Amino acid sequence: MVDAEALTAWVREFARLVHEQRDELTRLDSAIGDADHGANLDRGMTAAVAALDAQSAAGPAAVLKTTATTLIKTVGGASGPLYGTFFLRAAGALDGVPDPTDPAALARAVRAGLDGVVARGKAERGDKTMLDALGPACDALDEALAAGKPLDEALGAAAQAAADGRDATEPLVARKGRASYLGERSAGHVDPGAASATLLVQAAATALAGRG
Amino acid sequence: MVDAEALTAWVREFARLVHEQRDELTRLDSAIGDADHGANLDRGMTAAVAALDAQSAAGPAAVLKTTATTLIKTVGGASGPLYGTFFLRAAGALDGVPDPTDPAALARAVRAGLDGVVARGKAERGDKTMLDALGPACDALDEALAAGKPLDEALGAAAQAAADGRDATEPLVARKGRASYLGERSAGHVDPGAASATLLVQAAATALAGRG
Amino acid sequence: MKKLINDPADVVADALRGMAAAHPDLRVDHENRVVFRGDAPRQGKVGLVSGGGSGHEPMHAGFVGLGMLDAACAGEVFTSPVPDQVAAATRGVDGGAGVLHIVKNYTGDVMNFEMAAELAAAETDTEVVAVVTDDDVAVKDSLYTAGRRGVGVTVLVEKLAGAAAEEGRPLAEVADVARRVNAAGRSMGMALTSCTVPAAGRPTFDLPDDEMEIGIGIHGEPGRRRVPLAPAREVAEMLLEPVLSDLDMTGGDGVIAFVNGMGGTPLIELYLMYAEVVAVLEKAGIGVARNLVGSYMTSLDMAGCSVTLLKADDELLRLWDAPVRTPSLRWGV
Amino acid sequence: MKKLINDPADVVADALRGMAAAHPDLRVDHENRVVFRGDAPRQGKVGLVSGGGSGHEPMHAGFVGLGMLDAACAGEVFTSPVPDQVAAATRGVDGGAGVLHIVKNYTGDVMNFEMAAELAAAETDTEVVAVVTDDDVAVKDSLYTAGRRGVGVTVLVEKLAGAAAEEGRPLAEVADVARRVNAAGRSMGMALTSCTVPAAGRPTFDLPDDEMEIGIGIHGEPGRRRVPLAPAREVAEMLLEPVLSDLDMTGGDGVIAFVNGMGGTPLIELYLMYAEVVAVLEKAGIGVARNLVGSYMTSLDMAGCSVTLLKADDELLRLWDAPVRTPSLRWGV
Ligand SMILES: Nc1ncnc2c1ncn2[C@@H]1O[C@H](COP(=O)(O)OP(=O)(O)O)[C@@H](O)[C@H]1O
Ligand SMILES: Nc1ncnc2c1ncn2[C@@H]1O[C@H](COP(=O)(O)OP(=O)(O)O)[C@@H](O)[C@H]1O
Ligand SMILES: [Mg+2]
Ligand SMILES: [Mg+2]
Ligand SMILES: [Mg+2]
Ligand SMILES: [Mg+2]
Repeated sequence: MVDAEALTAWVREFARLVHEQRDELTRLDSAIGDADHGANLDRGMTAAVAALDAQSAAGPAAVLKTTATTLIKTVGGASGPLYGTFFLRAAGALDGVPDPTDPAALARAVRAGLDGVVARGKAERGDKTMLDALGPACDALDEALAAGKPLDEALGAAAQAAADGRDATEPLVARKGRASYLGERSAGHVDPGAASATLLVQAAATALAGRG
Repeated sequence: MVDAEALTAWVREFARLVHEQRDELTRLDSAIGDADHGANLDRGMTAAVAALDAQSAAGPAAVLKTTATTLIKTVGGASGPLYGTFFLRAAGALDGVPDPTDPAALARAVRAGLDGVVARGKAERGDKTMLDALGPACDALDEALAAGKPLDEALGAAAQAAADGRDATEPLVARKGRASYLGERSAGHVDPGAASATLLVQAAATALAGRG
Repeated sequence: MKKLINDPADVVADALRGMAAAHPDLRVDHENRVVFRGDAPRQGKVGLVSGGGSGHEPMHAGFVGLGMLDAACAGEVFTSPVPDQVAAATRGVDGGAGVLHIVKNYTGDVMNFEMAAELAAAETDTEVVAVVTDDDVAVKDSLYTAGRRGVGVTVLVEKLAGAAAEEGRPLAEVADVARRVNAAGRSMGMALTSCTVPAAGRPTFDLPDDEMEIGIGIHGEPGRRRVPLAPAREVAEMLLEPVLSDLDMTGGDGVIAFVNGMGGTPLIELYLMYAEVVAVLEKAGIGVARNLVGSYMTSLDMAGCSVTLLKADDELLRLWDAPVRTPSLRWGV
Repeated sequence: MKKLINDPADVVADALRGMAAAHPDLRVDHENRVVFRGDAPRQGKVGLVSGGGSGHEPMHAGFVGLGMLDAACAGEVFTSPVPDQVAAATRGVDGGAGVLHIVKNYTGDVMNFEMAAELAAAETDTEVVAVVTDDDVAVKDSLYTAGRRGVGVTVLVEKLAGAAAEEGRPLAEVADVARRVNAAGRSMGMALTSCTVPAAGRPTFDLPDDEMEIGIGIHGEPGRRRVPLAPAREVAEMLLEPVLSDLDMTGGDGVIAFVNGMGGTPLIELYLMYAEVVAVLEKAGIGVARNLVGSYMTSLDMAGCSVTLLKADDELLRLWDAPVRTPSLRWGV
């Protein structure tokens, strides 16, 4: 069941991965950005976990909303509003849904999050941003669920799609975010946001495994 | 004959040696000072040679006086006034002397220069300054001449005494000049001014050789 | 990493304590990391709020005071402030005449200020106008990209719009001055060394001893190209050529020329660069009406400089000369 | 060596061209390398002359103007000016009320200023009084050595004696203020990195990545001891301990606290250091009456800082608050 507890586990696992990969994210951001992506997300996700710990039991939407507002309050930079918006829209999509534990509801929530990132950041896929990991992941999730695959498998496919999308950012010339300032010199480096977004999807695959 | 031409040759040879040893003097000054002794003296001696070139034939005192005023005008720092005073006092000692080409007159001039450095800088031998090379050099010169040695030999002894004095500054703890700020840490390094003063005496030995 | 800091995580909070101690005429909200004019909000005066990532000091907090900003929000190092900070600043400077947000064009800054304005609109009826600065000619401007970065001109916008607000002019006019200054200003920067972000602990990029980066921003981003070290007079040409070919600066009342140090470059080199900048401008037939030489918008400990030119007119010169009393820019009072 | 310069031999001349271009209200004698107040000499006012090696900018030329210096002589980098320069400055500021030489205690500076005073005495009947600053507690004071170095307190002497001269007070009194300030001020500095003298082309000393020098001067001289890198709060203690144990700063009207950057350290770190300095002073029961935080007396591109404390009294605080209008220190006008 993708309930509040499962979503909390997802957020926790994302926080754990971000903390573990903090230096690697910053290293990626050093090459084509300003060397803060790891510190930014780690600060935000640590705060999000603390906020969830402090909060009394609440529904699935509330878990994601708390995560969203905490990220917006603590991250800053580009990734703060973007990840914040992702979780906020995802929470909105779960709010008042009859059965939020339905995998399709999760897929709709994630898709709403993705649309929120697009609306907030005005980037497109191929611009060398987190969208290049998140977008393919959402597509893969939808497809797998539509094909009747169990949630486990669908999330696995999504994680793979995210990782592929992340890797595919390497040759791209950035058009959005800080990396765009480098022009041609941005090619040859993986986008840090695509790397962190991949962790987000991988966290879902790990934390929600067996909860379908 | 230690005439104007010979003294000009001395100044030129000193300038040549300073230029050649410029980096070494600065290296010594980096260890216990402010890394400018080579640049300072090279600037001053280059200007002194240019001033002598520009000046019409003049007496021995005038050669040293031009050198002095040029050094005072162009060097700055501690070494400018000190070397300037050295040459100024030496010029004064030659001024009006019946036979400035007499080696004893040269020795008196150099001694007057030394006294000028002491008066201006208020240092003593053993303070780890140029005096530690200049002082022994003057003594050696006097002694050799008193013992009836020819000028060549006397200047050779003076150059050796200067070099010995320079080397003897290495273990000393500086009490005057910039190196004194280092306290105990000044020990273990040769004093840059003692090194340049040794060049001054060596230049005399080379340039005045055979002029006794 | 060699820095005068305690824990890298505390750099911003610790520095704000120092600012508060050094400038008793400012009010520092440590929780929200906002530096206010001591007398904010001024009734009837348009409030000016700026802010951004820390690491650019004195920008922005050093420009809070009479004739310039009413509040500055300090984000984490190189990370734009969060909406709550900007909202707190906006509330705190609202004297009934509306609030101008001066935002440097970075995705993060723009989004966080936008979200703050949305918050402010939802909570109060404060009128907020945002002006985004984007003067860095090192970045190609295009509809399809994040656009140009906001750099040196931001300091000039804060000074000139601040003077307009101090005169009691309405929000629309103050915003107009800000937009006009941004439109008439162009910048270009270079780095001799990378900066080191405290939390990262090592230089953002490696730069060999005999090379420099041309077209860097103020966040340690590498520049557009790497070239061999060159004398200051050639550096001045490399910086001014793209500026002057982007915007015709001849004619009119001359320019305000701003030579800015990146944090690790001492003033002697900035004056030397200014001499070379003036030489290039003279050759191009451009007169300098006013100038500013110093480290006003830094990139932590990066060695390097940027040059900003602002095409001036009578009004802008009058606003430039108007009194300003802030920790880092002060004259006329 | 990474610097914004042309030929290393031209650094001082080139930078002076930049100063002249940036500050039309100053008069720069390029031949003698003296920067004058535009309105020097002021009849009936004591003239203040300082100077020293270049590489410490903004000191001294950045302090020329109303309420501070009348002229500053720029020597070669780290090399005191020559007597001719000081004599030219002395002549140029002589308004009939005598001239005060403010000299930092370095063998070279003292001798060259002395020789200039001898020249001035021989040529004119200008009365010249020299005050030598020697506030650096890193150096043991002794009759048998060159004595303490003049460092941070020099900036305060120039400000406070400058204010006294601006009030029209006679030479003896102005000199007295200068001596009193020097006697009541103490400094201590540290370096995270060495500087690089342009003509030398490489760092004056090597300092491993995990060490710092405590007790450095302002000419890239190594310090008294080398210690492992430490957090800012410990650095503040290391700098203040010898200052406070040399001179009791408690009681009275508190201190003027001056945290100075060495050239390569950005303002954010200086504010952070200032917070730590204030914390140490609070513990010691010492109040801060006024403060100055910034890079005012640099050592080329050295990273590091110094702390100067001046035991204040009513009169000194009044002189501190008096108007000053120079390129780098400006308030009250
Ligand atoms: N307009 C945008 N839309 C989507 N993602 C973006 C956009 N701009 C930046 N990003 C993502 O944000 C990441 C950088 O985040 P971070 O380093 O935390 O922020 P900042 O760039 O402000 O320092 C980029 O790698 C990119 O994936
Ligand atoms: N008081 C003094 N008497 C004699 N020699 C001195 C004195 N002070 C310094 N010196 C000499 O001057 C040398 C340094 O000269 P230089 O580097 O040109 O000047 P500065 O120390 O001003 O940079 C020292 O190595 C020392 O030999
Ligand atoms: Mg970043
Ligand atoms: Mg020296
Ligand atoms: Mg950032
Ligand atoms: Mg020197």
